[in-house]
Amino acid sequence: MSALVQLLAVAKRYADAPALHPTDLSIERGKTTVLIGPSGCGKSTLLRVIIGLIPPDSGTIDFDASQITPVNIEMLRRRIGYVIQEGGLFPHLTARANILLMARHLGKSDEEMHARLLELCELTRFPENLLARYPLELSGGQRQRVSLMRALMLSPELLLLDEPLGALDPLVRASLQKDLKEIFARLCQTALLVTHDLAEAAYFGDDIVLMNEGRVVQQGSITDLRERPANPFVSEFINAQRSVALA
Amino acid sequence: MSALVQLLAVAKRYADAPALHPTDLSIERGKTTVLIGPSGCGKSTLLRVIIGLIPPDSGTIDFDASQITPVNIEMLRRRIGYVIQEGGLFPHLTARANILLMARHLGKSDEEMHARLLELCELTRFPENLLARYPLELSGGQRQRVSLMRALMLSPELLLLDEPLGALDPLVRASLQKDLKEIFARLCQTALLVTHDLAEAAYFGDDIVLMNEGRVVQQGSITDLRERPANPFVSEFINAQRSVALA
Amino acid sequence: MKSFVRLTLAGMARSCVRGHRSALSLPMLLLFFSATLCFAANPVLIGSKKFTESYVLGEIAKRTLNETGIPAEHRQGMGGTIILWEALRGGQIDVYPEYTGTIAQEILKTERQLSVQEIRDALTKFGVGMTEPLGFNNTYALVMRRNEAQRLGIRTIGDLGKHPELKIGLTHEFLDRRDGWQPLRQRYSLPQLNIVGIDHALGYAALAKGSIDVKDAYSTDAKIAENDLVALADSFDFFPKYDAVFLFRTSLRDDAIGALRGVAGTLDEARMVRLNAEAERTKNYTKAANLYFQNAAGSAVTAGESFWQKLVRWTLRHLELAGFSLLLSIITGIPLGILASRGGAIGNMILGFAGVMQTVPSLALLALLVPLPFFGISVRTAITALFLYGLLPIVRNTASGLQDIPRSLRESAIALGLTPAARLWQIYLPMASRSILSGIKTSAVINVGTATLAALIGAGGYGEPILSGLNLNDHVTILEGAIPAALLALIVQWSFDLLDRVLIPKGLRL
Amino acid sequence: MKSFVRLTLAGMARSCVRGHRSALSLPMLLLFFSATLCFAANPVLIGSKKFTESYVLGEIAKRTLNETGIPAEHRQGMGGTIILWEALRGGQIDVYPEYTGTIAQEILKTERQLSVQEIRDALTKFGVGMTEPLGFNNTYALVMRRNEAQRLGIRTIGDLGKHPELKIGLTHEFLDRRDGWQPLRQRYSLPQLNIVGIDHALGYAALAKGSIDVKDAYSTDAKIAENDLVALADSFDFFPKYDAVFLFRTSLRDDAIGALRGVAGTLDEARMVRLNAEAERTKNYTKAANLYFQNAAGSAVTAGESFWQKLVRWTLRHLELAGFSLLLSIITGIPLGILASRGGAIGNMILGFAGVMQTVPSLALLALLVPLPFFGISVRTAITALFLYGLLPIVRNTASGLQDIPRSLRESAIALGLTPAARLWQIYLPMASRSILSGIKTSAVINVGTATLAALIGAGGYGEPILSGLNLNDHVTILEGAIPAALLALIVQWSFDLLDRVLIPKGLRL
Ligand SMILES: Nc1ncnc2c1ncn2[C@@H]1O[C@H](COP(=O)(O)OP(=O)(O)OP(=O)(O)O)[C@@H](O)[C@H]1O
Ligand SMILES: Nc1ncnc2c1ncn2[C@@H]1O[C@H](COP(=O)(O)OP(=O)(O)OP(=O)(O)O)[C@@H](O)[C@H]1O
Ligand SMILES: [Mg+2]
Ligand SMILES: [Mg+2]
Repeated sequence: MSALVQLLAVAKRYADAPALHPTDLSIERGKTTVLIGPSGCGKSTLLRVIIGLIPPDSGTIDFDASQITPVNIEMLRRRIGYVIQEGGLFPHLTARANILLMARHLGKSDEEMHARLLELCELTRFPENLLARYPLELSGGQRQRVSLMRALMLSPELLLLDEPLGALDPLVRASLQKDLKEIFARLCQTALLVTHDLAEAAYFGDDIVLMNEGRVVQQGSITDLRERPANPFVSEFINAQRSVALA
Repeated sequence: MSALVQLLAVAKRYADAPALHPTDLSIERGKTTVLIGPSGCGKSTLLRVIIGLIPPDSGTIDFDASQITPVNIEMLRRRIGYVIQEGGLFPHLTARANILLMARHLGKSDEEMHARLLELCELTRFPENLLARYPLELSGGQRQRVSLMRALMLSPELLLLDEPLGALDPLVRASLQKDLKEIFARLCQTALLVTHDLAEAAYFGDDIVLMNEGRVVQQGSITDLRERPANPFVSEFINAQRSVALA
Repeated sequence: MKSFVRLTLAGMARSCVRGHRSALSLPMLLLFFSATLCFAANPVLIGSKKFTESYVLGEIAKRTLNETGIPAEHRQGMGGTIILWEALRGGQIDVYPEYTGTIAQEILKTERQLSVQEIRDALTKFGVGMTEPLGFNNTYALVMRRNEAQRLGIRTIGDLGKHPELKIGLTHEFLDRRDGWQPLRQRYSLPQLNIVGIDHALGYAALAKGSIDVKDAYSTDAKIAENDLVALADSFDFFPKYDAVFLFRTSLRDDAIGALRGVAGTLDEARMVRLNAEAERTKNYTKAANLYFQNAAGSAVTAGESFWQKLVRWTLRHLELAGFSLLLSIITGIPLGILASRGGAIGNMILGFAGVMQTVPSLALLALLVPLPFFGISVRTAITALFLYGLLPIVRNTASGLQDIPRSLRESAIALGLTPAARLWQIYLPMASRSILSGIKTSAVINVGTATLAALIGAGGYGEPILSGLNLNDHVTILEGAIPAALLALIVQWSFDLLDRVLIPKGLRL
Repeated sequence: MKSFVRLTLAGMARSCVRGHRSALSLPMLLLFFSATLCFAANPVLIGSKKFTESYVLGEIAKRTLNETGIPAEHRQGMGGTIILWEALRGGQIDVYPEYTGTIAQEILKTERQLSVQEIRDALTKFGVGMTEPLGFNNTYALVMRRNEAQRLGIRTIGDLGKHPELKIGLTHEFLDRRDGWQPLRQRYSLPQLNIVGIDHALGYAALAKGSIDVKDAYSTDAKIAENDLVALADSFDFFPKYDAVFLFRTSLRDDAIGALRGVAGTLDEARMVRLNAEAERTKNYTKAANLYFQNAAGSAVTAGESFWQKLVRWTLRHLELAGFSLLLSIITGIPLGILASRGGAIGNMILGFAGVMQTVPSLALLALLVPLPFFGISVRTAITALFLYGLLPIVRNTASGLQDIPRSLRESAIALGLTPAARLWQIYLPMASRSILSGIKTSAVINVGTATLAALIGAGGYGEPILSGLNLNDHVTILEGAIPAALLALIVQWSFDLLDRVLIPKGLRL
C-alpha cells in the first residue's frame, strides 16, 4: 500500500522562529499515524500545513499521489476531516447544524444525514437531546465530541485529529477509543492523530511519530520507541507519563 | 482546620435541564480537592458558581466563613485564581500582559512582578522569549500554561483549575504535576482541580470528589473510591482509564 | 436658516405669479419639474403651474376625476408654461390647466388672436386635446376702488379718459409688454400722464391708501375681491382672451376626458376670484377646490384629501424613497464591504469612494446629479443620492464585522472544505451580522432624515409639507412633516431592533 | 439645485445692495451675522456689509493692519447696518466701514445733517471711535451718458431744468424716499414729467440703449465708470453726505487705530469707483483692495491673501469645526454606546435619541438651534449640530462592538477580579476597538461633509468659497471649496486607517 499523504522537505517558519524544519513524512493508507511531542514542537503546524491553512515555506505535499496546489486544495479538503485543537465550532449554529453543515452543502438527503448523525451520537456517547443546543450551551467535553462528529460526518478518506479526546472523561474516552479503533480497522481509515496521552498513542498507533522542536525525532511502533530510542530525549519523553498504578 | 469554601444545597438549572442538583461540598484549607466525573456532569458549572460567574438558583456559598454576595464577590475574586477551561486569554494582550494584567491593576512593583513571572515561567517550563507573543501566536499547550501562570500570578488563597493540564505533553505535564504538588504542600495552598486523568487525580488528591449528572456521587481518597465504591458507576469510572502498561 | 428657505421659496412663488404666463426660469425648471416617475403610474397625473389659481384648478381636476372613480394625483406647482407643456407632451403628466392666450402666444407662438377651435386644431398634431373654456377669462384688467368708480361713474377703460387727474400705478411688466400700457393708451386714447411704476403687491396697498387710483391686475386675482375693487370693462377687447381650459393627452382614457369636459363652462370669474381668495386665506388649495363642488352640487360630499390621507401619501412616498435607496445601499454596500474587508488598495479605494460620497453634503449630491442626462429632476435622482449617501456605514461595518471574526473559526470554515461562497453566506456573514445590521440601521436612519430633502426636487415625502410650510410660513404644516419624519426614524430604529432578533443568530446572542 | 442656491444668494445680495443703508432683514440677520467666535480672538476682527464697496473697504482695512504687523481677520458681508453696529458694540468685531449719513440717520436717529465732529462726539458714549472721512462721498446722484451730457452742456442737477424732454428713470426706492425725487424736484424746480419707475439694474441697460436719459445711482457705483456715465453735480447740497469712515471700538489697540486713521483722505470717488469696478469684474475683493495699495505705495508689495493663504485659513477652520465636533461626538458617543450595549429601555432610548438627531437633516438641525438663546448664529451652533449629527455611528458601533465580545473572554475578565472600570478600559474597549473606530471614521467623514453647511451661518470653512462661488456664479470658486473638502475626507479616511494600526491592538489583527 502506498502513502496517502507524502510530505517532502516541508518547512515553515513564523516571523521569529522556525516552527517546522524541513520534514519528510508519509501517512500510510489505512493506518493510524500518531503524532506526539512536547507542547509547541510543531504538531498542530504540521496538520495545518497538510490541510492548506498555512502555506509551507518550502517543500511539497502529495495527496493521493498528486501534489497539493492552491487550485485543488479546495476539493481535497472535502476528502479530509479535521478536528481543530480549539474546537472551532461555529457559535451561530446549533450542534446539529455544525455537524451537518458540509453534508447539507453537498446536498445529502435528509434520511442519510439523520441516520449518520444517530450513528455518530452513539459512537461518541453524545446525548441526542443536546443536538439542538448552541456551542455556548455545551460543556467542554460535549463540544469536543461535536467537533469530532463534524469531522467524521462525511466519512472522509483522511482524518486529521488534533487532540480530539483531550477534554473527555476516562469513561467516554475509553469507550470512544475502543470504538474508533474498531471503526478505523473495519473501514481501513487513514488517520493522523495528535495526542498527549502515550497510552492512547500506543493503543491507536500503528506508527508513532515523535517530534521535537520542529523535527521528527523518531518514527516507529511504541516498542521501537521504548526499546530502541533514537536519543535520550525519546526515552525521557516515553517514560514521563505517570501510570495510574499508584505507589 | 475549617473549610475555606463551604457550599450548602447549591443548585443550578439551565433552561431545559438541571446542571447541578442541590449539592453540599466543603473545600478544606490547605488541601487539594480534585473534581472528577463524566463530561457534562456539572464540574465546570460548579466552579463557575463558586467564582460567581453564574448565580446559583438556590443554596449559599461561604468563603472564609462569610457568605458570598454580589457585593463582596468582586473583592473575593482577587483571592481566587481561576483557570477557565477554554483558556480565556485576551487576544489583544501579549502573554506577558495577560499574566501581569491583574498585578498591574493592583499596582505591584515592576521588580516584584518580574521576579514572580520568571518563577512561573520556570515552573511551567514556558520559554521566556514567548512572553511577548499574542495568544494567537502560541500553540495550544503554550496557551494553557499562560492561563495557569495568570491564575497563579497573585498567589491566590484559592485556586480553581478547570483541566489546567489537558493540552500538555507528558513531559511538561509530569514535571509540572510534581512541582505544583510540592508548591501546594509548601504553601498550604487550597485548590480545587478538575481533571480527566485519574492518575493525576490520585497524585494530587487529598480528597477526590466524583460527580455524575449534577450530583456528588462519592467523596474520599482514591483508595476509598477504588476499594469502597458507593455504587457500580464509581468502579466503572475508576477502572476505565487504560494504563500505559501494554499487553 | 428657516427664514433662508422661506425667503427663497417665497421669492420663487412671487416671481412665478408675476410672470406666470411667460416665465421659463432655469431654477424652476431644475427645481419643480416634477418627477418622471419610474414606478407606479396608474393614476391620472395632473400638473399645475406655480401660482394659486393653477393649484386650485389642478385640485378641481383631481377631485372631478376622483368623483368619477378615476384615481388621480396632483403634482402641484411644477413650474411655468414650457415646463408643463413639455411634461404633458413627454407623458410625465396627463392633464394641466392652461389659458388660451398663453397657448397661442407661448406654445403656438403666434401674434394673432386664435379662436378656441383654431387652437384645438393646432394642438391635435401634438397629441394634445383641450376642453371648452371653463368659464372665466384670466386676462389683464385695470382695477379701481369700487366706491370711487361708482362716484365717478367709471365702468369701462374708456371712461378713464374723462378723468385725467386719476393716478395710475402700473407694474413694470405691464409698462413694458407689447400688449401693455402704451398700446392700451393709444387704443382708448387716454390722456393720462400721471403714471408711476409700482410693484404689484405694493400697488394694492397704494390703491387702498389712495396713493394711486387705478392699477393693472389679473382679472381673477383674489385681491380684487379682498380689497373691494372693481375691474373696468375692456369694451374694445383690447386684451387678448386668456380663457382657462384643461389640456390633456389625447391618449388619456375616455372617461377621464369626459369628466374633465364636464367642468367646462361651470366656473365664472366671480367664482374663480372667490376660490382664489379662499385658497390664499386658508393656505389650503384642496379646501378652495371643494368650494367649487359645494356650490355646484349643493353640498359638501367629501372634504377632499384629509390630513390623514395626505399623511398616508407622504408616508408611503417617504418609505418608498428611504426604503428603495436603503435596499440599493444594502445590496451594493455589503458586497463592497466584503471586498473592503480584504484590505489592500481595493479596500482603501472602496472606503475612500464611499467616504467621499458621504462628504458631499446631500444638497450638493443632488446638485451634482441633476445636470446629468439620466437623472435630472426625478425620483431616480433622489433615490440615487440617498443610496450613495447611505453606502458608507454599511460598507464600513460589513468590513469591520468580517475582520472581527476569530481566526480559529475562519480556519475551521476553510478546513471543512466549504466553497468560498458557502463560507461567506453560511459562516462569515451570519457571524458579522450584528455589525452589518448596526451599519444598516445607521444607514436607514440617515436615509429617513435625508429623504426630507428630496422634496426639493419634487420627489415628495415628508419634505413636502415641510417645504410647503416654510413657503406659506405656516408652522403647523412644517410640523406635519417634521414630526412624522422623527417618528418614522424611531419606528425604523425599533423595527430594526426587532429584526435583530430574527437576523442575528440566537447562538450569538447568548 | 445649484441654481436654487445661487438664486437665493444672488437675490439676497441684490436686496442688500439696493437697501444697503437701511436694511435690517431677518434672514440676513440669521444668515450672515458672523460668528461670536468662542475660540481664538487675538487678531483684529473687521466686519463688512453685504455689498461690494463694503467688502473692498474691509479688505483695505485688513491689509492696512497687516502691513503694520497687526494680525487682522475680515468677516465679509455680515449683514446690514444694524447688525454690524450691534456686532461692533457687542465686541464681536472691532472695526467696520460705515457712512456718515447712515450713522446720523440709522444709528443716531436724527433728521439733521451732523458734522463729522458732532457724530464723533455722539459715538464716544457707545465706546466707538471714528476715523476722518476716507475721502469719498457715496451718496445718491443723478447720472447721464457722458457724451449726451457734454452735448447738452449739462453739468449740475439744476441744468436738467433746461431740458424737460429728457426721460428720467428712477428706482422705486428713490421715488419713495423722503430725501428722494419729489423734494429734489422741488429743490431744483425741475419741470420733468417724463418719469418712469425702473429697476436699478435694468435702468443701466435702459440708459445705455437710450430708452432713458437720466437715472439715480450711488455716486461710487462701479457701473458709472463701466458705462461711461457722468454724475451731475449736486450744487445745492440737496443729498446728505455719505462720507465713508471706519468705525472702531475705542478699546482697540492704539497702533491699529493709528493705522486705520492713516487711510483717511486717501480714497477719492474716482478711485473708489475703480476699485468697485475691479471687484465686480474680477470677483475678487482682495485684488481690488490691492489696487489701492499699488497706487498709494507706487508698487505692489504683497498680493494680499493669496489662494494658498485662504486655503490654509479654510482648512484650519474646517478642521476646527469637524475636529471639535468629532471630539465631542467621541467623548459622549462612546459612553452612550457603552450604556446602550447593556440593552434594555435605556439602551433603546439612547439609540432612539441619536437616531432622531441623525434624522433631522443638517439644515433643519441648524434651523432648530439658531433660535435658542445659547446658540444663535455662532460657531457653537455649527459645532453642536455637527456633534449631534456625528453621534449615531459612534454610539451604535460602540454598542455592537461590545456585544460582539465572546462570552468566555467576558467571563475571564470578571473572574480575574478586575473592577468594572478596569474591565471596560483594559479588556472590553480594546477588544471592541475595531468596531468603535469604524464608527468614528464614519462619523468623521460625515462631519467633514456636513461642515460645509456651517458656512451658511458664517462659521467659515470650505463652505465659504462654495457659497461665495454660488453667489458670484463662479465655478472656479466653488471648486476651490469642493475639491479640498473631498480631499480632506479622503485624508481623514486614510489617516484614520493609519490610526487603526496604532489603536487596534496588534493581537486582534493577526
Ligand atoms: N448555557 C447553558 N445552557 C444550557 N445548558 C448548559 C449551559 N452551559 C452548560 N450547560 C449544560 O450543563 C451541563 C453541565 O455542564 P458543565 O460545563 O458544568 O460540564 P462539565 O462537567 O464541565 O463537562 P466537561 O468535562 O465536558 O467540561 C452540561 O450538560 C451542559 O450541556
Ligand atoms: N502565528 C504564529 N506566529 C508565531 N509563532 C507561532 C504562530 N503559531 C504557532 N507559533 C509557534 O510555533 C510553534 C509550533 O506551534 P504548534 O501549534 O504547531 O505546536 P504544537 O506542537 O501543536 O503544540 P501543542 O501541543 O501545545 O498544541 C510554537 O512554538 C508556537 O509558539
Ligand atoms: Mg497543537
Ligand atoms: Mg467543563
